[in-house]
Amino acid sequence: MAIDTKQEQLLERLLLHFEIEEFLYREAELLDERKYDEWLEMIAEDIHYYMPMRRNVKFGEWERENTSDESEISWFDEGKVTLAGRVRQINTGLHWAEEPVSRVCHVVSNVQILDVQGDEVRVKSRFIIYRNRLQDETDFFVGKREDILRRDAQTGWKVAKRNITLDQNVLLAKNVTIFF
Amino acid sequence: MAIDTKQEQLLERLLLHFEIEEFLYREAELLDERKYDEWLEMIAEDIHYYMPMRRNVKFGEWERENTSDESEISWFDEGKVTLAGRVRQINTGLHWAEEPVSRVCHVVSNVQILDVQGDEVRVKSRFIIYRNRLQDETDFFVGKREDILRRDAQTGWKVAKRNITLDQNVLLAKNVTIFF
Amino acid sequence: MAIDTKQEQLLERLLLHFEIEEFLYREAELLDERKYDEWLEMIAEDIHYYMPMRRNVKFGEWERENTSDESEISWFDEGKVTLAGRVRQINTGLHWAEEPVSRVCHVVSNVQILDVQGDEVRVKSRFIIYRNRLQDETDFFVGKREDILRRDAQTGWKVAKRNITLDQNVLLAKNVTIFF
Amino acid sequence: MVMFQANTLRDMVDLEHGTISREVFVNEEIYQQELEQIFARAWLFIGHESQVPKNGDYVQSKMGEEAVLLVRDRKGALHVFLNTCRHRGMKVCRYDEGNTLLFTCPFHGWSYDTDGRLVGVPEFQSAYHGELEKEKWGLPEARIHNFYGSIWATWDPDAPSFEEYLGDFEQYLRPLFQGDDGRDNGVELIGGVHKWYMPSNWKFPSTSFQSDGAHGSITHRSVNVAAIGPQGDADGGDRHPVRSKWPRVHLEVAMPGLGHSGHFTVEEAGAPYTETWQTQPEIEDYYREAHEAKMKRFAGQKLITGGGGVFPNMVYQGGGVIRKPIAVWHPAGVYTTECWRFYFVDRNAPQEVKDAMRRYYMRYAGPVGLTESDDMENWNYATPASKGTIARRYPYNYQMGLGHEYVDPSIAPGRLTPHRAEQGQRNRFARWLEFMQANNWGDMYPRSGGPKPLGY
Amino acid sequence: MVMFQANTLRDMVDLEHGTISREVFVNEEIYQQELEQIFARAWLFIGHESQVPKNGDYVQSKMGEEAVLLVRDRKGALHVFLNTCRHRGMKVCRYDEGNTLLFTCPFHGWSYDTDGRLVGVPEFQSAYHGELEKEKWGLPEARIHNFYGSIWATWDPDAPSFEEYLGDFEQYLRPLFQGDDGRDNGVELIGGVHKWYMPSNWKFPSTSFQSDGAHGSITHRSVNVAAIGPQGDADGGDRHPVRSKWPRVHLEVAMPGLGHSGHFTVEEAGAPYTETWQTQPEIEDYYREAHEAKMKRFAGQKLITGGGGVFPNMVYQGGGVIRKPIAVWHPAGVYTTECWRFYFVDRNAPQEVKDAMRRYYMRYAGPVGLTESDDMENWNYATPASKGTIARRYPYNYQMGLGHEYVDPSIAPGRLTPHRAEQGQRNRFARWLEFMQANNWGDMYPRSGGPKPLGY
Amino acid sequence: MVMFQANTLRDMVDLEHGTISREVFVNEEIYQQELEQIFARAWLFIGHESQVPKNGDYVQSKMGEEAVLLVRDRKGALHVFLNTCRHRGMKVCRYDEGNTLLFTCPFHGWSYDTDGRLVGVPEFQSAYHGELEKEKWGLPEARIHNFYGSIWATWDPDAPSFEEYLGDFEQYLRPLFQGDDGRDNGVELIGGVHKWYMPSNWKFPSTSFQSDGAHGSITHRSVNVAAIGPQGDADGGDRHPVRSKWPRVHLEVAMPGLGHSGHFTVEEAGAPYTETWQTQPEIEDYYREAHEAKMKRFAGQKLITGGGGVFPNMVYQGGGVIRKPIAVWHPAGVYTTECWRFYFVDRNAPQEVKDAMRRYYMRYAGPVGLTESDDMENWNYATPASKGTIARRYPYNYQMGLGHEYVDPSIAPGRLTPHRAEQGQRNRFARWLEFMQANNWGDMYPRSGGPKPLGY
Ligand code: FES
Ligand code: FES
Ligand code: FES
Ligand SMILES: [Fe+3]
Ligand SMILES: [Fe+3]
Ligand SMILES: [Fe+3]
Repeated sequence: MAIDTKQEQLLERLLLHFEIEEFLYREAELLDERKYDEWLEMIAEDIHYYMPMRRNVKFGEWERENTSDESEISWFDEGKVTLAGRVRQINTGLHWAEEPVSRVCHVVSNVQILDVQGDEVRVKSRFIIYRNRLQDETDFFVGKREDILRRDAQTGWKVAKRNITLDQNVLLAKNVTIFF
Repeated sequence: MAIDTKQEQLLERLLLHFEIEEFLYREAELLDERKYDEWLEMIAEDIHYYMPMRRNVKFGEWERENTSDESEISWFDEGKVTLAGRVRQINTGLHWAEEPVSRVCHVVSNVQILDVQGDEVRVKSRFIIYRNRLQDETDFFVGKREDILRRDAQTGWKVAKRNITLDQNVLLAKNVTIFF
Repeated sequence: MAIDTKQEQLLERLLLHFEIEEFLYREAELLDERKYDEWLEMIAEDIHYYMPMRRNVKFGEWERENTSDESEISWFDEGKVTLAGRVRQINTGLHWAEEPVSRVCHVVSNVQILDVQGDEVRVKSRFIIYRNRLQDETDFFVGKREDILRRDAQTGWKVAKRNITLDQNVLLAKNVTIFF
Repeated sequence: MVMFQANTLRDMVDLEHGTISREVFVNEEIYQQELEQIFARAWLFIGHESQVPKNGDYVQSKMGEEAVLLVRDRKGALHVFLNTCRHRGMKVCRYDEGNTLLFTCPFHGWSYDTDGRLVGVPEFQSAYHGELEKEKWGLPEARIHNFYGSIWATWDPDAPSFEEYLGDFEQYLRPLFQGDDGRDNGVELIGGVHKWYMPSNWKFPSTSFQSDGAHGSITHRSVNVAAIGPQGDADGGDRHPVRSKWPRVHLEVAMPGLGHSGHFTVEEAGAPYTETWQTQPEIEDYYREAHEAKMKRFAGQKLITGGGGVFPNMVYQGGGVIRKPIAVWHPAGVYTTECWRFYFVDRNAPQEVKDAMRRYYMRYAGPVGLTESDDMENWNYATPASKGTIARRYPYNYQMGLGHEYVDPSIAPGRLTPHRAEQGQRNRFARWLEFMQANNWGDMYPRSGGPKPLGY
Repeated sequence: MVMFQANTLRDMVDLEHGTISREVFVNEEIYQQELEQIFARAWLFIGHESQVPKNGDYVQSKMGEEAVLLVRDRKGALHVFLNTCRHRGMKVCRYDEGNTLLFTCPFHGWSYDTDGRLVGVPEFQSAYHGELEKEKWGLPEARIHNFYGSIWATWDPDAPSFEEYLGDFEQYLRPLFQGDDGRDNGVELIGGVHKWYMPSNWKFPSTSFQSDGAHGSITHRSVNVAAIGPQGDADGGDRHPVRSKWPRVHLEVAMPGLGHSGHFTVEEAGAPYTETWQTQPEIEDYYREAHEAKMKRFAGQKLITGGGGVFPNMVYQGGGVIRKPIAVWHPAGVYTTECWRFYFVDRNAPQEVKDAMRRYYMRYAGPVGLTESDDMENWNYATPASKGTIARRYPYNYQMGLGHEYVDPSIAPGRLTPHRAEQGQRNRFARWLEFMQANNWGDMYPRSGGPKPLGY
Repeated sequence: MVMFQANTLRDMVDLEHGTISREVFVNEEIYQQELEQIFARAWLFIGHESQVPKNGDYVQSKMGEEAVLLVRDRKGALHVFLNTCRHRGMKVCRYDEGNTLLFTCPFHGWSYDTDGRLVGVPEFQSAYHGELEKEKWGLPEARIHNFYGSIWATWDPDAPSFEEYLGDFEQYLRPLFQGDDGRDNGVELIGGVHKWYMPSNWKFPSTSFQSDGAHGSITHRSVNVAAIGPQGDADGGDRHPVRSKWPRVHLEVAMPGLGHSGHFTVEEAGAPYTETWQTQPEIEDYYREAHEAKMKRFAGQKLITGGGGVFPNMVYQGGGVIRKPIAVWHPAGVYTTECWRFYFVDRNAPQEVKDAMRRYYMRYAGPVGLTESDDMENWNYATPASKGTIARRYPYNYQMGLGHEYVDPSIAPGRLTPHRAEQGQRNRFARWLEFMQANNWGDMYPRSGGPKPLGY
């Protein structure tokens, strides 16, 4: 097989891309299978987990479109301690908003590698998360994630930063008790 | 190109993964294009095609969550004979639930290889199936599939087992006349 | 790594597939990020951009199912001049149907290479496009695209033809001010 | 609530001429009146005792639009409770089934024993000062009746007994709960109840199922190519089991004044077994033996086989010897039905027989079944068709067999017509009219004790 | 149905002062009354004979909320039928278009000939005993009128003729169906009807389209940069074809007592051709020739050009010589309009002309068109704006040009105002008020024969 | 509108026996009556002046179901306008916030100054002939009141002043807008208002929030494992800040005749600081100093701390010294609430304190907060539970603490009960009953000047 340099680079990118897709799909699988503790192991200790609110703004004034993680209220703006707290809460079996637990499906798509810096890879993806619970309560959460994934020689990939863009203004769900 | 052993393994997995994605995408295409007879050729003679109902159960009591294929009623629990019967039924042009035929879109995502055993590969994927028919009747079916795909030297891949997890309790559609 | 001829072919197809996925994902990204001018650079000058309406027809009479691009009215049936016009229109900041601009998410899936002819590749994909605007206006557009992508040595890939199959009969949106 | 006047309703449901206004299927006020007049007063099917075998077992069910719990209490007694906390209404149980000692509300923690008593109130002393009369604030409980293992309930203390409610239709319904050999209370529910929403008024399936023989050859025209019956291709691919050749009378049956009806065959016991499971000898053997035991049991008697409906919304099939499924068409808004489908097998049958039946049920019935998926399509679209301004000027035609009814107790109880007719549908609507008009059970047969109304 | 009292409606629609209550756009009872009083009685646009050229051809259309079929029967006659089976209502035809010998219902198989007669009833002898009066159970049929190839229908046997219904507006409507050279019945429908749902009350587009000249420069402010007109960039990118410089009068026209209105220009025939398709000489040639033929045909006569609306919900454009599209705004619930858009071309035009027009239509019109996508936005959001508790205390302002109307038959028929005014909108609402109040056509012009009402 | 008779409503809301019909939470006519009788007349919370610091700044808000704009005009004055064009209703502003000179309607271009005046009408001379009375067609404007920086508005010109409306509850509400050191008007809004839809009648959260102490230990049973409070694990993971040990009285407070209520503590100023931010010394230091300044400021006075609700739909928390969030439960259909949550901090606090509070708010509150996500679940499902035919026969129980109310101005204003009780909920419903019955403010306290009604 005659692989030229350009194709070699392509192949290298492709292998990285595949590794990352595998990682993101496994993450989705753990969440949907409610293996929250295993999921937490995929999360770096210093994660910044962030989902802004979205505003309707004038064309071009995009800097005001998302709430700021420096000075404003968002939907999520937290670290691993809180994520771990959320997991413990569900695991009590008494977190009524998730008891009985929802049927959740994380569909991850459009995985793009934006940038590689040493051990860190900036990855963009799109998600459609379907939540169905009790008899017929149903929500769609649709949007994008921009992650920084960090490769750790010992323990594999970790999510070091997650910036979630939910494509909604008024939240079209009564609450959010799932992970993105 | 300096590919080390780990990357070699990765590449091998990737090639298999690509083959399987191609297979699943082609399957989706045949279904959406209503080439049901060609689709049947992708199905092994001994297929177990199974979609349980889902129950709301107490946290941790997951063994009761899905109806059993050994003793309970499910949505689908059948073999190739019935699948072929369903195809013949649509092809009559008199199966009113599908006449005029629905516009169906199978979106397949999160393709994961869980396991390889000889010629058989256990594959997980997620689906969003959109059904639109007549003027404006619209359904979303969202969930996961766990397949066993079997490689046949002569005839290529076949679906040998399909376990479909539809993320609904009360079925949110008046009927199911599509394939998953 | 012992790669046999069959696998070599597979790898070659895979690399092409990856290139095309990257292209389609980048396109989705530019659209969702409202970088319409950059998006136009991905479009060939001679593009045929086409989305038929869909009819409910008798089983088997598929030739009447989609409106013809030769003699009938469709949803889209245009070239680059009109696409560029649409971009200019949004960019005025006065195109009320898109002012304030919608939150759009292009989920692209099931990317299949159907055919390679010289520099042109025929590619099928599926899309779920989520549009959310103002407080809570929400639309799902679901369907398939069959593209011809053309490789240009200088400027990279371009969309030379796009045939969009939206899986709806009566359009389930008050208007369409997004790109597919 | 604005009540529809009796004469308005009688104009809409003109059973003398066999026409019924489309309005009754789409009018929101009529629907609200149905919830009050019918579903809050009639006997409704709840489930089967095999669903709650152990003390503390419970399973969700519905009465009209509302969620109820079928519970076997600590002492083994069965109850049907409204699944709602008396404090602020939250469901006290949100699991589909399970076993429990208490139902504890997730809102403020009131807890109820399995017999419905309010037994725990947080801060009963400190905040309620011990004054809350707990005995008055238990779970609302319905009257129940156990009919050969099947559980029925009504909210109305004034309703007649279930036996009176059923009347002579008992002879048509009882076989449903018999084992394959004809012994009473011989069945169990296969785990897993099909539940789905259909965009159709509940009366489309409820007034016609098993009283609309005419739809079969058209609605289900496509299914024979799939040969889903137990005999496979053997009988032209019929979706039903092979029919016996033993002499039998096919009848459309309706119970005037009660609203129940169905399609039945009546024959002398003694028919030879009809080959059915050609390709599965072990199943065949089981059914042959069961059949023979049954013929012996009923020797010299008449045998009734078939399917029907118990007013207002429970229907069942029983064609051939083998099928015993139930559907309940719960109202869920004027344009929506929440459909539940229960499947029974002889509780003593060997597992492979249960499995064979189970597979056949899944091929045939419910929203995924090859047969019934087409019923959903027709019932669905009949509903918007009833809504149009002009369409509502054209009443539906219920004239099939009108004027050809007869009564002959020597053949079978009830009013009869030869196969086929729409008298069962007319009869269900005759009863609907009575329920919609009567102020209370004192005005209605059988409670009123007056002469049986005519029915249609 | 609760009827709104005449005085309540008159208070809401105060045409003397030019204000109209927001309530009329959002009130559910008013909407139901519209379906009965307007859509079940008025003449409605159905389609065009070019859609059903062959015997047995049919195509779906709508009247109000209801599906109808436009059918050419076996003998070539046109019919409009309600698409509903008389038995249980199922649609007898579920394809958008096609050719057939019979319409057979998928529920129980009743079948209807293309002339609407019920011709097949399964088990007619065995189950209906030959007694069903088939001749009484055909498909409900509407009265139709063929106006230069366009098909119109009404459900009301008492309605005046279509000619009377149209009155003098005939002069404004007739050009729509003329070929490019001005010959009558000269157009054909381009295949493919745009259909979409808009979350807006049907009256927003129906009362204003082509009688709301004021919205153009604001609503469509962004479209000129796209230069979608046939002349491309040539005329500042105007979305419309280049306007003729020939002397002409611009008028807002309304037909008192009829409800039709529009925006028209009137000129003496004889204008030179205006360059339009600068970049497409072969198209230009065709239109130049057609123009000259037309000028010859109408030499010495007045020419009327423009767009308007036929009460209640059919509107059309005709600006310049070239555009001939129709929109029908079907009510689909108080907050939703089902929008249909039909596009016409001269049936004798060469294919490249048809193609050029077709592309221009797609650039301009419908939900995907660069111009009209913005109309949807404004109509959409005007609807919830009409709903608020406080908002409903602030009626809308329809005062543009109020008191400046005049009548001058030497210029053009109807009441006129100079360009621009909202008299067309006021006039459509004046007619709306009559329809909503009249008990039957005997109470309404033109049937009543009384003096024409004033109109606004 | 059909008005519910006073006695019907009084039967439904039986405060003497402490029961309230489920009907009030699900009845569509009652809901429509609420929009007219309550939301069009009461004082409603709009926002905070820190949201619009500069001239020309605006931000969206809501009053009842309707969108309003809070605007600071060119001269610096604040206004609240209905966001609807007087011409055809389109929203004149579709951005969530911004700064502008004019609001120009995207439909026909009418434009309004920031003080609401209609200043631009396209073609005013050419089409309106200069006759449109622009001064009568400005944006509808509400009366506003600035309460220590918070903005309130009412549509009713006849309503009492906000001070009268608040009455003695002023003492309970005022601390909400104080800085951490107790100075008035000391807070600012953190940017970003949580907005979400909850499928629940607006009265579930509005009548109970901060007057339903009993739900906490059950509804929020799971949250302590997450230890979201500022003290982290230190206090058993309590979701609230560490409680002071200083002697204080816990009270359920209700204002008879006004409808406001809450849960408060009253204590003598002078408590030592309670360690709270154990792991963040710089935050701890700030709060310790602020606390000391506050104790100095109020030396010798009573301190009121806690949370409550201002009738009809504004609620707030103020437990501990640190939390100052507001929720407004906007009605959005009988079954839906549009929930808005505002979060405040001392405007002079250092950024790290603002950040720490901001993070705590996000952990605790809103639909994503670990605490409040569970409230949504219970409020959600209480709503369908109120709908059932049978369920509606079982009124809700509001008896906690009934008959144990007392008045003692030496402790605190209003009617009091010891912690816990449902008197606050009863009191909000007592006020609801008055609003629903009164023809106008002349019939209602405080405007009527009569004796204060009893309240419950
Ligand atoms: S709602 Fe059940 S305890 Fe309050
Ligand atoms: S509904 Fe058409 S035949 Fe019965
Ligand atoms: S609606 Fe605002 S200007 Fe017409
Ligand atoms: Fe059937
Ligand atoms: Fe327009
Ligand atoms: Fe709470």
